[in-house]
Amino acid sequence: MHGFSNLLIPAVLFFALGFLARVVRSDLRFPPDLAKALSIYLLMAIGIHGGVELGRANLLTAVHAVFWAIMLGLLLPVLAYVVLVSSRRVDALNAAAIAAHYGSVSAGTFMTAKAYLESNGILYEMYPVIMLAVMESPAIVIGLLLAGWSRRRLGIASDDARTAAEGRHPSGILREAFLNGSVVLLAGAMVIGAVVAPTRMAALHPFVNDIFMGALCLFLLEMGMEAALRIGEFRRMGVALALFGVLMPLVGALIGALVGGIALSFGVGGTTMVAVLAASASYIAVPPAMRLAVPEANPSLYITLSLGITFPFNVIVGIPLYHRLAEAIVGAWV
Amino acid sequence: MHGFSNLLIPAVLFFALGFLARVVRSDLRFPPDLAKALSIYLLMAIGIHGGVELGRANLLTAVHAVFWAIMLGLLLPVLAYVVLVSSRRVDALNAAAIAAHYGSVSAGTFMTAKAYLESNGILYEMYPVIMLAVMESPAIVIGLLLAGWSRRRLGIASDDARTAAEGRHPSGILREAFLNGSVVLLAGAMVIGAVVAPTRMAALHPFVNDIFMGALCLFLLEMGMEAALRIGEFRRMGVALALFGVLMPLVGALIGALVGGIALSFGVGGTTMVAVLAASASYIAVPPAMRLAVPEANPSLYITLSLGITFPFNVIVGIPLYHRLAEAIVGAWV
Amino acid sequence: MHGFSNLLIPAVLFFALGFLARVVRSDLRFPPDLAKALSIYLLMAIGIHGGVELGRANLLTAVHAVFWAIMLGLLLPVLAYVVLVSSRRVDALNAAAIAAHYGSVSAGTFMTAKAYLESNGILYEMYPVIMLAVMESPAIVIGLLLAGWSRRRLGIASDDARTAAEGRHPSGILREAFLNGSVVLLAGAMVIGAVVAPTRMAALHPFVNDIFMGALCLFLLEMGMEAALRIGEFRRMGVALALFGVLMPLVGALIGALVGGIALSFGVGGTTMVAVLAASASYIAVPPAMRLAVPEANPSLYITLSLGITFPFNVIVGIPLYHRLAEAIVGAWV
Amino acid sequence: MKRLCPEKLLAIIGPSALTETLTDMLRRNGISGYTLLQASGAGTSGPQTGMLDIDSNIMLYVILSEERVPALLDEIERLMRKGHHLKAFVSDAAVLAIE
Amino acid sequence: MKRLCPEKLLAIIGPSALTETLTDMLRRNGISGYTLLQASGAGTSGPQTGMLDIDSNIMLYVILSEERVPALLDEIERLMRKGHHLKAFVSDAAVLAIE
Amino acid sequence: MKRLCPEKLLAIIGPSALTETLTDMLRRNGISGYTLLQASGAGTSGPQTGMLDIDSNIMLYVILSEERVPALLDEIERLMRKGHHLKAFVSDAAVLAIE
Ligand SMILES: Nc1ncnc2c1ncn2[C@@H]1O[C@H](COP(=O)(O)O)[C@@H](O)[C@H]1O
Ligand SMILES: Nc1ncnc2c1ncn2[C@@H]1O[C@H](COP(=O)(O)O)[C@@H](O)[C@H]1O
Ligand SMILES: Nc1ncnc2c1ncn2[C@@H]1O[C@H](COP(=O)(O)O)[C@@H](O)[C@H]1O
Ligand code: NA
Ligand code: NA
Ligand code: NA
Repeated sequence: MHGFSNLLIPAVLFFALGFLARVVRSDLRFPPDLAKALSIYLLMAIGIHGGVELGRANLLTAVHAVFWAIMLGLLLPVLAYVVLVSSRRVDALNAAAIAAHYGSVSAGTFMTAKAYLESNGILYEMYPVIMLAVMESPAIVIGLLLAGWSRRRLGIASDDARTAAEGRHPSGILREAFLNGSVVLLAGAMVIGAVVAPTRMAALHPFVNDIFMGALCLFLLEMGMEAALRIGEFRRMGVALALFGVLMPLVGALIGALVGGIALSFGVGGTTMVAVLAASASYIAVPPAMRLAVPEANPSLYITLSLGITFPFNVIVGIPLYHRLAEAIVGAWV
Repeated sequence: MHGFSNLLIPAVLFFALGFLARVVRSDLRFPPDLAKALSIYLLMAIGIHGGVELGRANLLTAVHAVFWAIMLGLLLPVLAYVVLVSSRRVDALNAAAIAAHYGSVSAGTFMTAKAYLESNGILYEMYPVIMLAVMESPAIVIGLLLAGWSRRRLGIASDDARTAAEGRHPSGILREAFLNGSVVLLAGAMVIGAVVAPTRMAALHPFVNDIFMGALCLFLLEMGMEAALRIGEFRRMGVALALFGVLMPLVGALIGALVGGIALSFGVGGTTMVAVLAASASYIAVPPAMRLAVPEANPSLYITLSLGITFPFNVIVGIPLYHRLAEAIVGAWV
Repeated sequence: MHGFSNLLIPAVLFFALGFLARVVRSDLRFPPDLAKALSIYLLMAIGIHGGVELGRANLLTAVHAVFWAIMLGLLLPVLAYVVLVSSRRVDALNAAAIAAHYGSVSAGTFMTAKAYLESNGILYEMYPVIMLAVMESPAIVIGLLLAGWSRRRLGIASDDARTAAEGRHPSGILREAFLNGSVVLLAGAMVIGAVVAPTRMAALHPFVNDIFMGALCLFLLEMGMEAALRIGEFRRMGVALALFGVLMPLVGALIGALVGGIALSFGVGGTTMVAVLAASASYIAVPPAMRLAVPEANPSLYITLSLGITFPFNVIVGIPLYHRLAEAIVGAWV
Repeated sequence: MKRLCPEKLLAIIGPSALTETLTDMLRRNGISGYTLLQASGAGTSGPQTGMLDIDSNIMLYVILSEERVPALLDEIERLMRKGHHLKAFVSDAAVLAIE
Repeated sequence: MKRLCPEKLLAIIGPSALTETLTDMLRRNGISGYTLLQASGAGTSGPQTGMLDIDSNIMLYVILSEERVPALLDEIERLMRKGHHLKAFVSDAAVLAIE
Repeated sequence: MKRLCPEKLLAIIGPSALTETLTDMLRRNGISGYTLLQASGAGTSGPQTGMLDIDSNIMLYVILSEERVPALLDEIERLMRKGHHLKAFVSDAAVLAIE
C-alpha cells in the first residue's frame, strides 16, 4: 500500500495529464465556463455531502471539530504572515494576502485526498468535511486584519480598508469573509443537506455522489493545466518564495495532523484529512476576496503560490506523505 | 404533510439559497453558459420523460388532455389581457406581451411541483407532462394576435406585425409560435421518447432521470439569483402591476384545478400539476418570441413579472397552496 | 432488424432533430461552451473506456489492431489525395488538407455506431476503440507531408511548412500530430484507463458510462444543427466535390470492413466498427491542425465536407449500410 | 502606413433574440463578414444578466467601407423605431489590407 | 450624418472580482447603461486564463457623453491608485440616435 | 485631459486555433499585455459558429504605443500572406495613465 503506486488513482493522474498537456504545449483547450461550472458543481456536491453527514453527526464532536477548524483558520495565517514578513521577500501587504490563502483550504486538494483514501480502502471520519466548510471564512478575516495592521504600520490611510470596497461592501471585512460566493454555496448546500430529511435527499444522490469522481477528474485535468501555466512563473518570484509554497504546507500538515490525531482523536483517515486541510491553500474563495480588499498585493504572487506550487505539491507528493504522518501520529498516540 | 415543512425539499431550498445569495449581495457568480446548458438539459429530459409516458398513455385521455391544454393556452392570455387593459396600468401592446407569458407555462415551476409531489409521496398522472409541451405554442399565437389587434386599435400600420420579423420569419406568427427553440426541443424530445422502443430508451435513463433532480437544484439555485435581481424592479413598475403577478397565478390555478380535477378527472397529484401549469408564467420560451414580434412592449415588464414575481411566488407559496386546492376540488367532486 | 427501423435509436434521432431545427430555422440556440464541454467529456469517456478494455485485451490482437489502424491512417489520406487531385476540383494544398480529414476518424460517428450496435443487441470487439485513439495522428502526419510535397510541386518556398507554425511549434509536423488537444486527451485518458486498477476505476463508472448515452444525444443534437448549417454550403463548392463526401466514406468503409473482417478476423460488430472508423472523417482533431499548418487550404471546404456531408451521411445512411457490408464480408469469409 | 485602409467599424448591441434578424440584415445588404460576441449588460430595458437566452445580449462588429454605413443605419433605425432595444455606433478603423 | 451623435466610448478591462465595484460606480454616477463581456488576457498581474473566477477578466463598455467622462476617470484612477489592476481607455464613437 | 495618453488599439480577429501563434507573436515583440475575447462570426472562410474549437474565433485586443504597431502588422501580414484568415485593424485610444 505504501510507495507511489498510491498515486495511481484517476484523480491524480488526470491532474498529471493536464499538467503534462500544458508542459508539452498541447493545444488542448477547455471552454472557460466548463471550469467554472465544475467548481460550482463540486462545491455544491461537497456541501451537501458534508451537510448530510452533519445531520447524523455527534453534536459534541462536531462542535469540537468546528472549534479546531476555526483555530486552524486563525493560527495558520498568522504563522504564515510572520514567516513571510521575516523572510523579507515580500512586503507586509503581500504577506497578509498570501497568508490568508494558507489559512484557508483547497476543496480540490481535499477531494483528491478523499479519492486517495477511498482508493486505498482507508476509512475516515466525516467531520473534516464540516471543517472544510468552516475554514474558508476565518482565514479571510485574519488576512484582512493583517492587511489593515500592515497598512497602519506602513502609514497608509487607515480608512482605506473601508473605502477599498466602497459602494458595494459597506460592512467591509466580515461581508468579504462570509458572503464570498464559494462560502455561501458551500455553507448553503451544507445547511440544505443537514436540514432536509434523508429520504428526500435520496433523489440527489446520483448527481451529487455517483458522478462526483468523474467530475472531479475533469476538474483536476483542467487544474493541472492551470497549475502548469503558473509553475513557470515561480522563477520570476524567486526561489525563496517558491520554497515557502512547499514548506508552509509541510508545517501546516504537521499542525493539522496533531490537531486531527490528538486534539480530535480521529483515526488515520480523518487525521490525514485534517492534515490536508491545514496544508492546502485556497485558490477559489480567497483570491477574489484579496483582490477586492487588498488591492495593493500582487495577485500573481498569491495565485502562483497557491495554484502553481502548493496545489500540485500537495496532490502529487503531499497527500501520501500526510497519510504516513497521520499513521505515525495516530500510531504513537494509541 | 401539511404546513410549510413541505417546503423543505432540496429544489425549493436551492432556489431560496440563490435568492438569498443575491439579496445579501454575495459575489456568487454563475458562468452564463451553465444556466443555458441546464435549461437545455431540463427541456430535453422532461421532453423525453413526457414522450415515454405518452408512448404508453391511453390515447383518448391524451387527446383529451391536449385539448384542454390548448383551451387553457387560448383562454388564459385573453383573460390576462382583459384584466391588464382594464387595469389601465399598461398599454395594450404591453398587455398583449404580458398576457402571452401567463398563457404559457414555466417548466421550472412544473419540475419543482414534480419534486414536491414526489417528496411527499403523492402519485400523479403523467398527462400534465404532455400538456406542458403543448401549452407553450397556443399562448404565443394568442399573444401575437392580441398584439396585432392592439396595433390596429392604436392605429399602428397593420403590416407591422409581418415586417417585424422580416427577412427571417416570412410566415410570421405561426413560425414564431411553433419554431421557437424551446418548443422544438421539448416537442422533439417528446416525439423521440414516444417513438423509440423502451428497451432502447433505457440507455438514456441515468442521464435523463437519475441526475435530473440534482441538475434541477443547480438550475433553481441560479434562477433564485435571477429572481432576486428582478424582484427589486417591481417598485419601478408599480404595486398594482406587481399584484397582477400574484393574483393571475391564483386565478390560473383555480381554472387549472377545475380543468384537472373535473374536466380531466385527475387525482390530487395530476390536478395539482394542471393547476401549476395554468398558474405558471413562461420565462424561457415566450420572452424571445415577444422580443421579436412585439418589440413595442417593454421586456423588463414581462420578465420582471414572470421571473421576478410569479416564479418565486409559485415556487415558495403557490405549489403547496395549489396542492390543497386540488385536494379540495378532487375531494368535493368524488 | 433490417430496414430503417434500425435508425430509431435516440442518438440518430437527436441528430435529426438538431438538423431539422436548423433547416426550419428554429431559433434553438446552444451555448458555445456546452458543445465544447460535451466534446471534451466524450473524448475523456471514450478514452477511459478504451483504456479499460486495453488493460484486459489480448496483447497480440491489440498490437495487430494498432498496426492496421496505422495502415488505414496512412493509406486512406493518400487515396483521398490522389482522387481529389485527379478530379481537378481543388488545388493540391486543399486536396492535402481534405485528405487528412478522411484518414482520421470521427469520434461522434464511432459512438453513434456503438449506440446502433448496442441498440440492436449486436456484440462487438473492443479493439476498434483502441484503433480510434490511434488513427487520429497518422492521418495528420500524412496530410502535412502531402501538403509539403504539394508546396514543392507548386514551387512554394519549402521552409514554409516550418515557419507556418513558427514560435510555437518548433518541431513542426510531429508536434502538430501528436500534441493536438484531442489526441492528448483521448490517448491520455486511455493510458489512465489501462494503467489504473479496475477497482479504482469503478468510481468513475457512473460518470463515464452511465450518463454517456444521454450526453452523446445532446452532443449529436448540437452536431445536427452544425451539419445543417454547413450542408447548404455544398452548392457553393460544387456537386462533384460534394459527391466526394459521400463516395469516399463508401470506399473507406469497404477497405475498413475488409481489414476488420479479414485481416483482423473480427465478428460482424467489430467489423462494422472498423468500417465506420475508415469511413468517417474527422471534424474535431484535424481541422485545427490543418488551420495551423496548411493555412493555404480553405477551411470551409474541409469543414463542410467532413461535418456537413460525410458526418450526416454516415450517421443516417452509412452505419446500417456498413453493418450489412460487415455481415456480407464476415459471412463470406466464415 | 499605406497598407492600412481607412474603413468604418459598426458595432451593434442588442438582445440575442435579434441575432438572426441582424445577420440576415447584413446578408441582405451584401455583407458576408461579421464578428459576434456574447454579452451581458443593462439599459432602459432592464438588466441583461446573460444567464438565459431571454436576457443575453450580443455585440456585433462589422468592418465595412464608409459608403455602406448609411444603408445599414437606415435598417437599424427602422428596427429601433419599431421598438427594438438596440445600440449602434460607428467608429474609425484602419484595417490591414494585403495586396 | 445628422442622426449620428458624437459620444465617447469608455472601455474598462479588469478582474471579474471588480464587476460589482465597477457597475456600482456607474450607477453612482447616474449611468444606467453598459455592456459587459467576459474576457481573458495577460498583464503585469500575470496570466488571466478565464478558467476560474479568480483569473477571469471583464471588459466593460460604456457609451456616454464627453462631459461625464472625467468623473468616471477620477474614480477609476482612484481604484488604480489603491492597487487595482485596471486598464481604461476612451475613444470616439458616433452613436445612432433616433428622434 | 492630461492623464489620458494617446495610444493605439490593435484588434485582431481570427480562428481560435491561432491563439498561441498570436500571443507568442506578441511576446516575441516584447508585449506582455493583451485581452482576449471568445467570438463567433462569418467571413470568406465560412461560418464560424463558435460551437467547436474548429469553428470558434477569438478577438484579441492590444493597447500599444504607435511605434510598436508596424512591427506587429508586419508579422500579421506575413501570417495572412501564408493564407491565415485574420482581420486586423488599428484605432485610436486615449488610455488612462496614473503617475
Ligand atoms: N450607455 C450604454 N453603454 C453601453 N452599452 C449600453 C448602454 N446603454 C445600453 N447599452 C446596451 O444596450 C442594451 C440595450 O439597451 P436598452 O435599450 O437601454 O435596454 C443593454 O442591455 C446594454 O447591453
Ligand atoms: N497592453 C494591453 N493591451 C490590452 N489589454 C491589456 C494590456 N495590458 C493589460 N491588459 C488587460 O488588463 C488586465 C490587467 O492588466 P495588468 O494590470 O497589467 O495585469 C490584463 O489581464 C489584460 O486583460
Ligand atoms: N467585415 C467583417 N467585419 C467584422 N468581422 C469580420 C469581417 N470579415 C471577417 N470577419 C471576421 O474574421 C473572421 C475570418 O474572416 P474570413 O477570413 O473572411 O473568413 C470571420 O470569421 C469573422 O469573425
Ligand atoms: Na490551509
Ligand atoms: Na400559465
Ligand atoms: Na476515416
